[in-house]
Amino acid sequence: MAEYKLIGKNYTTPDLVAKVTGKAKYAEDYRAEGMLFCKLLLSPMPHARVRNIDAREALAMPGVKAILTADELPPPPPPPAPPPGQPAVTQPPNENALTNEPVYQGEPILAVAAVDETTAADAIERIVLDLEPLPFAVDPLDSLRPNGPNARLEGNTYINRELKSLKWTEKDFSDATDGRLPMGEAPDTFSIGDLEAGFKQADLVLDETFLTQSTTHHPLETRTAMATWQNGKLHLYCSTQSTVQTVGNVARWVGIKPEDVVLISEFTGGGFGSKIPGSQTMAIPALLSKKTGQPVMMRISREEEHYIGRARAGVQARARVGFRKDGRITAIDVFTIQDSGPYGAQGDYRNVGIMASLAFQPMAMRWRGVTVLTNTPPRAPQRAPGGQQMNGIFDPIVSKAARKLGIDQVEIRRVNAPSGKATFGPPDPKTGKQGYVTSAFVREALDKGAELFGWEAKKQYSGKRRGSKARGIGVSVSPFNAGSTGFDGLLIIRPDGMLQVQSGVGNLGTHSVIDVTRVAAEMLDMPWDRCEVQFGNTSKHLPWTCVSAGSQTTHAMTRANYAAAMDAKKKLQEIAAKDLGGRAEDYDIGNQRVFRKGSPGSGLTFAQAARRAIQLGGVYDGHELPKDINAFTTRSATALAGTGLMGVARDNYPHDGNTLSHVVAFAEVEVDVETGALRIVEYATVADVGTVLHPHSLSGQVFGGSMLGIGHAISQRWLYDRQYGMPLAKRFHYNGPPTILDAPANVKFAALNIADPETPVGARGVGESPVGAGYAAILTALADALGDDVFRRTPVTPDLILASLELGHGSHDALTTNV
Amino acid sequence: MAVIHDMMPAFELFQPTSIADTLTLLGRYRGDAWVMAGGLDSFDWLKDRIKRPRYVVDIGGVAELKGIRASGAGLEIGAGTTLTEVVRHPVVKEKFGILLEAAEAAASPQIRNQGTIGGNVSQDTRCWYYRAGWSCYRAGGNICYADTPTAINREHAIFDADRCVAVSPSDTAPALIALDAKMVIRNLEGERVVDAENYFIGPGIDITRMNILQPGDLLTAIRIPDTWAGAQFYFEKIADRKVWDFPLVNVASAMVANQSAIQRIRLALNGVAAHPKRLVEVEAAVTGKPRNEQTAEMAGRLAIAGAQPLQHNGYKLPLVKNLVKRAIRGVEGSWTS
Amino acid sequence: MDFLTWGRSPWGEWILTHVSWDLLWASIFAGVVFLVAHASYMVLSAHRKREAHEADALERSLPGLPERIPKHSLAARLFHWIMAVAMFVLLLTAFLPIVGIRFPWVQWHWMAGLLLTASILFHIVHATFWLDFWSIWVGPKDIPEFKAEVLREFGHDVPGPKPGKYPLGNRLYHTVIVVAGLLVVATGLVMMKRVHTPFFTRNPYLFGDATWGVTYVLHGTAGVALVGLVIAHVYFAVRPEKWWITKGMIVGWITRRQYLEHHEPSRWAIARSSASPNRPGPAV
Amino acid sequence: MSDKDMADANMMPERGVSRRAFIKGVIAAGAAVSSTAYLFRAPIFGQPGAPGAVERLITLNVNGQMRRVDVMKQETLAMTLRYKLGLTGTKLGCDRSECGACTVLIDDVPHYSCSILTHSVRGRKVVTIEGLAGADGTLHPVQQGVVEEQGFQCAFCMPGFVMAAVGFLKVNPNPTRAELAHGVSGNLCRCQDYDKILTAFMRGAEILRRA
Repeated sequence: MAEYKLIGKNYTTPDLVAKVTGKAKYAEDYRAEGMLFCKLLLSPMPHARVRNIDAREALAMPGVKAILTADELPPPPPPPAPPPGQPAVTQPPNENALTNEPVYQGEPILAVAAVDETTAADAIERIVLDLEPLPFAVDPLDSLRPNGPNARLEGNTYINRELKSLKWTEKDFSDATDGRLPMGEAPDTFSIGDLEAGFKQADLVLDETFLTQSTTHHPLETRTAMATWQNGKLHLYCSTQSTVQTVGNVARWVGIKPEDVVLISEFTGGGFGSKIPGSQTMAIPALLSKKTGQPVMMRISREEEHYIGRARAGVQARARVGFRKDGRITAIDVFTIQDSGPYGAQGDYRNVGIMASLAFQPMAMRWRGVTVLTNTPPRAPQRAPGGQQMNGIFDPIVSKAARKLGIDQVEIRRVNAPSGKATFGPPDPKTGKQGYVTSAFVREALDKGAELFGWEAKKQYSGKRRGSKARGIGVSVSPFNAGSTGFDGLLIIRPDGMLQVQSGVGNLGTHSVIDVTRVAAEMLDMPWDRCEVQFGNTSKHLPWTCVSAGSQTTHAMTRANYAAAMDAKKKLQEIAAKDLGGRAEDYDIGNQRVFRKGSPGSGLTFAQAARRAIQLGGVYDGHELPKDINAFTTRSATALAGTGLMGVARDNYPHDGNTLSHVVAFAEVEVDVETGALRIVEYATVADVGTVLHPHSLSGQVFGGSMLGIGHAISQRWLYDRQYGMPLAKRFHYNGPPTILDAPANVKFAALNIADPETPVGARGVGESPVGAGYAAILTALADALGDDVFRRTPVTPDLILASLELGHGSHDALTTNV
Repeated sequence: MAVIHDMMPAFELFQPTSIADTLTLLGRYRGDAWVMAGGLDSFDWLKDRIKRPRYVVDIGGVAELKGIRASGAGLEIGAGTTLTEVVRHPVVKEKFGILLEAAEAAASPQIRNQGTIGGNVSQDTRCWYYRAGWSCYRAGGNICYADTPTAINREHAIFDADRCVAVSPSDTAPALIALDAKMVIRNLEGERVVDAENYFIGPGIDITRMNILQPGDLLTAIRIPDTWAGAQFYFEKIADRKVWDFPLVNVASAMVANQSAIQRIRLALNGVAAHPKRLVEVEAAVTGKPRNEQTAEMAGRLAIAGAQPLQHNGYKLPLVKNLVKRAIRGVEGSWTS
Repeated sequence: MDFLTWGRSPWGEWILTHVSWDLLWASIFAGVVFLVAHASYMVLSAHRKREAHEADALERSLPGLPERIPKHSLAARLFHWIMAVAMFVLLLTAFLPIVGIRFPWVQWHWMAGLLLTASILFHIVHATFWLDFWSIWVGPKDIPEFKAEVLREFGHDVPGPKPGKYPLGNRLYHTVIVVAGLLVVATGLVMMKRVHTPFFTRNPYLFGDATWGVTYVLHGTAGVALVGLVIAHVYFAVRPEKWWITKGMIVGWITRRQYLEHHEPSRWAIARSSASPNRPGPAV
Repeated sequence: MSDKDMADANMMPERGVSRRAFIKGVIAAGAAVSSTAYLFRAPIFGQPGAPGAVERLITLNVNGQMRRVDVMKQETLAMTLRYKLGLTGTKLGCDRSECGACTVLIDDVPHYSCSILTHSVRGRKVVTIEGLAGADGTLHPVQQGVVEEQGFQCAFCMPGFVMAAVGFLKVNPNPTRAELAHGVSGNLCRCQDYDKILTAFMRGAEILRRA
């Protein structure tokens, strides 16, 4: 592959020193003269109607400035466009910043602004709420039972995007025996090939039920926001994943034009899918600030973050899988129930089917699903939405089959691995043809991983015990969406010769906000110290950019920056041709000069070219813009016009297939069968993510994503009291994200670094795939150590292991969620 | 009155620098005073605005309560000594290793740097219904939300439950009981010394408190006699995560044994009842018995006699059984790699 | 003084939790005040019973009366004393912790409660089929006696009916105790569902918060009422001029003399050894 | 100031510097422009003269500077640092000693600043992330290690993590990777890039030993 100077090289991101010295400003670090603080009044009930609010006593308190209720909000906007793989489901009533019909305990009902937080909190306590309790459900199966409660007055599920009430029959439930998931009416389904024929060819058929828990995203920075108004424009200091893509949402939530929003988010303390488009609640400080005429800071507490901070949709699944003697999967029939929270349906359950069809390339497959509303916090995509659940459901089955068929765990995955332009997902209704990926090198990844992990050597530990300590090894193949297309790149070669790249990517910790701009520098052969990246503030004139989510950024924005760089290069060549004669093609660029091919010393410096571009005007300095770029980019480019040679273009590059990345993970675990204590001895991953842009951040993304999955496997909980519909695990201490000591001690990583053929530079995204890989590598290793069927749900905590080994059953019945 | 769990309400703060001043304050405000040492338990209550003391007496600045000193035949640990200081103390390491292990197993480094041993033994239960501010028995109500057909009680009690099924979360308490430690309590009337095991009380005796401290009382020191110095110790804590989490169950034992038999032993558990539980019957049963698998097996079975599991904590029976076995016969086998 | 205590449901709604234990002190106070008042009164007023000559006359008119008049069957006495024991255990286990004497009381409390329930059930059956069921009740028929008693209490030596088997006070007391007892037993039984017992899985969600609140209040009210009632009962039981009644409850019989002095043979007929034509008539 | 504020102000004990002047000073210093409101809160249950009673106007030693500040009785150090002294490098992740983002050094020992009263650090040496680098901007070795290894992702946990590491290395300057992990185990990272965090700190420890 091409020899790069910047791409694939480690470097220090320009924002790192600010971070490590504490100078970096996150939303809660901004201050403004006369800043007020607001606090939220959260619903104490899982579902209720507000009869009356008496805030007189609160408003009479010294220092209390204003209260904001749902009635003062603009009408609820439609939910934001979800990332690829997430079918957009829109239906009223949509979530809004505040509500008069809370549909989960902890939903904000009103907000109070006061001179300080203590006063605001005291004021909240003085408010008298009159609530009418309404029926509620916190467990999907409860809601599906005959006469079961509905989470919403309008119904409990979506059928053709309509909110409807769906109940299963007693028979549906009684048919399901020994802990198997009942399978009643499922409104959603897709099929690939002839299922029956598939199962006919099978030598072994497994029928397993598995529960994956919902989990709060809990980024370390809560969704705090500070708002102030200056000459009619809202200046919002917030915590969001996507700088540019958040503007439109904020405008809708606050009820103003996007042009009137200045969004500042230079640093974001993580998101994992919970802050893709910002948060409805950002409207609260914005509107309170408008109402009081003073800046308003809304500091969101950790407990509030549990409520309004989004969560992954738990999926209960039952899968029948047919295997041939050689391990080839002939058929998959999977049934999924998704806990969707109280608002829109998530795509997770559907992704379970789609990703299974890719990871295991079944000859035939059927996916069925029902998404059930519950009175629990709203769901949102969380790293690998549905992909992670898929791995948890299927990898243990595949490993179990391997044991039954006497095949090696890695081998059975190699046999079924997607390769090249592997097909997957539901066939197109019109053509009947399935989609396919741009490229997949899973076998190569498995081979490299097996070698890195020392699989052959470790096989001797498989299922072995020494004293009370059982060892097991496991492996997982995890695919997920890894890129979109069609966004804009924008850069300026300044008269001082510097390259200024405008990045609309959010700075949420993936480093992609900077990493993707290195492509522009690379293509223009600019030394990195001559480059400057503008980001994190829409008043800096940023281009139309993808949401920083769904692993889209690396793919989408390397393409966009590549396009902008190519546009700049073309303009450099044209300017050179204009001034020095000849045709543009006769010129080349390098070493910050545009020169006649063959004589690098000739031509113009970039600085000179930039000055010429300003003189020439028109397309060269941004006074004339391409027609196909987004209006947002047009606004930004227009504002920057005349400051230098402008490279601006939309990514129109073709790509044949869907862009997905694959990560394979290997794990070795040690379980003390007397105590259920678990230790992850070793963990190794190999990433098939195309060209490596930035090794440090790639390895970090893969391991961090893996840990998110590992947390789901061993510790992260979602607990509800069913009597009152109240969450019990609201804070870190109770919901238990893994600590540094729960992480594997010995970690290995490698990337295939095989360029994706369908995109310039060949880089794909990576954020999602590692999650399912980490999750299932641990689960398969646990099953290898303890035996199959020891657990049918996650997290696999000591109580689950002990109850299963010593009492012959789990701590909780097989189907109850939220325990 | 709407509920909010953020920002501490105002209180009057006292930071006395002597035990005498502290006792004066506690005597003056009795039930209205909230004693705060490291504050790590207190701040949860105060920030959640569930407990609303008028007067907070912060004893963090009382030098007399800090430090570890030799006392007669043994050690006296000031109640205000941080867990880190306990962990780093040479004599603790040399003679009472089990206390070092227990203290180091607690919470996180920063919490051990601030949390005191007095606070660790005297802290309140972490039953999430109670800590969420639900008005249960322990909070003065007339219901236990943790023992209902639908309750989530994986963490709760299997022994000595009386209406309330909460458990004591302390890691150091069972170690102190195993070491036959004495708790030194002072109030304006004077000083009294009680055995560690009698310091803790169950809901049957007082459903709103976990130890015998009455308003006006102050735990000033913990005395560890040399009785068990250098004995064979065993401590193990089982928790979900390796940091922060309280024990699902922990076990602590001090044993003197020779080749032929166990001569004397003290054994205590925590995480199984509202108070750390000393296993007197087991101690009696194994004394004089050889230290082998059979004795361990018998001890394990005896340890869970009379246990009453709830819906979701049945696993604590095998866990207790196995931990007690290990306390007797140790852990078998391990992997080198 | 608050009569009720309130709590918050997990949803923040106000819910009734119990009666205020201040009522306990009120009840004890009431009981003590009553006995002091009554005692001091009794010091002044002589106790009224039939004059010796009247009793002699009556005795002559009713030949053949046994020396010992059987009053309480063994069963009846057993019941009474078992109930008494149960009642004491219940009151002590209930109220000692409240006054600060702490011990694990719950198990003893519900066990004693079951004993009380059993004994009451036995009593109801026994009284219905083997005893003169109505002899203990008060009704319109007692109004003359009531008048007479009241007048006598105020020092008028009026003629008028004497009590039947049970003195009026006795019967009034019984009525009150029946109400309080049944209330406390009924509520107590359902409250057992809220604590851990061998009989069924604990389920505090059997009723809604409001229903439970009322249950607790009734149980508490009846409970504190019983404190006062028991004080009064014990007081009378030990009063010298009433001792013969207490003795009757121990040995089961009273003397012929006591029968004639304190009771109205017409209202409490006793079988006589030799049948006599002339039926017992009113005293003259 | 409102009348109430005046009243409160007058309730305040005057110690050396006049309270009003002091407040002006703070505001001028820009340390607390955001939240002067914090300053004007009175104690609700005054108990003058009681043993151990505390004054609101105190002096703190933060990053080597003596800072005078008006502190509520129930105020935590994290709040004082962030909202009174303008030191926003210290982060609030959970405010319940469950994540470590607010870790600072008090007399060289790592503490959760969200869980200690500001009044408890009077006369003690407080160092925050802002106090690590030299006046000339040279990074502390641990910070240098982070930069060289491109440690951390969103970095919201970073200030706390770095302070915990600095504190731990003062006690154990030459730790194994496992010991170091144990030393900084009181800090949570939700990006969970723990492996690279340890690599960065091991590098920092190495630089520290060389320095």
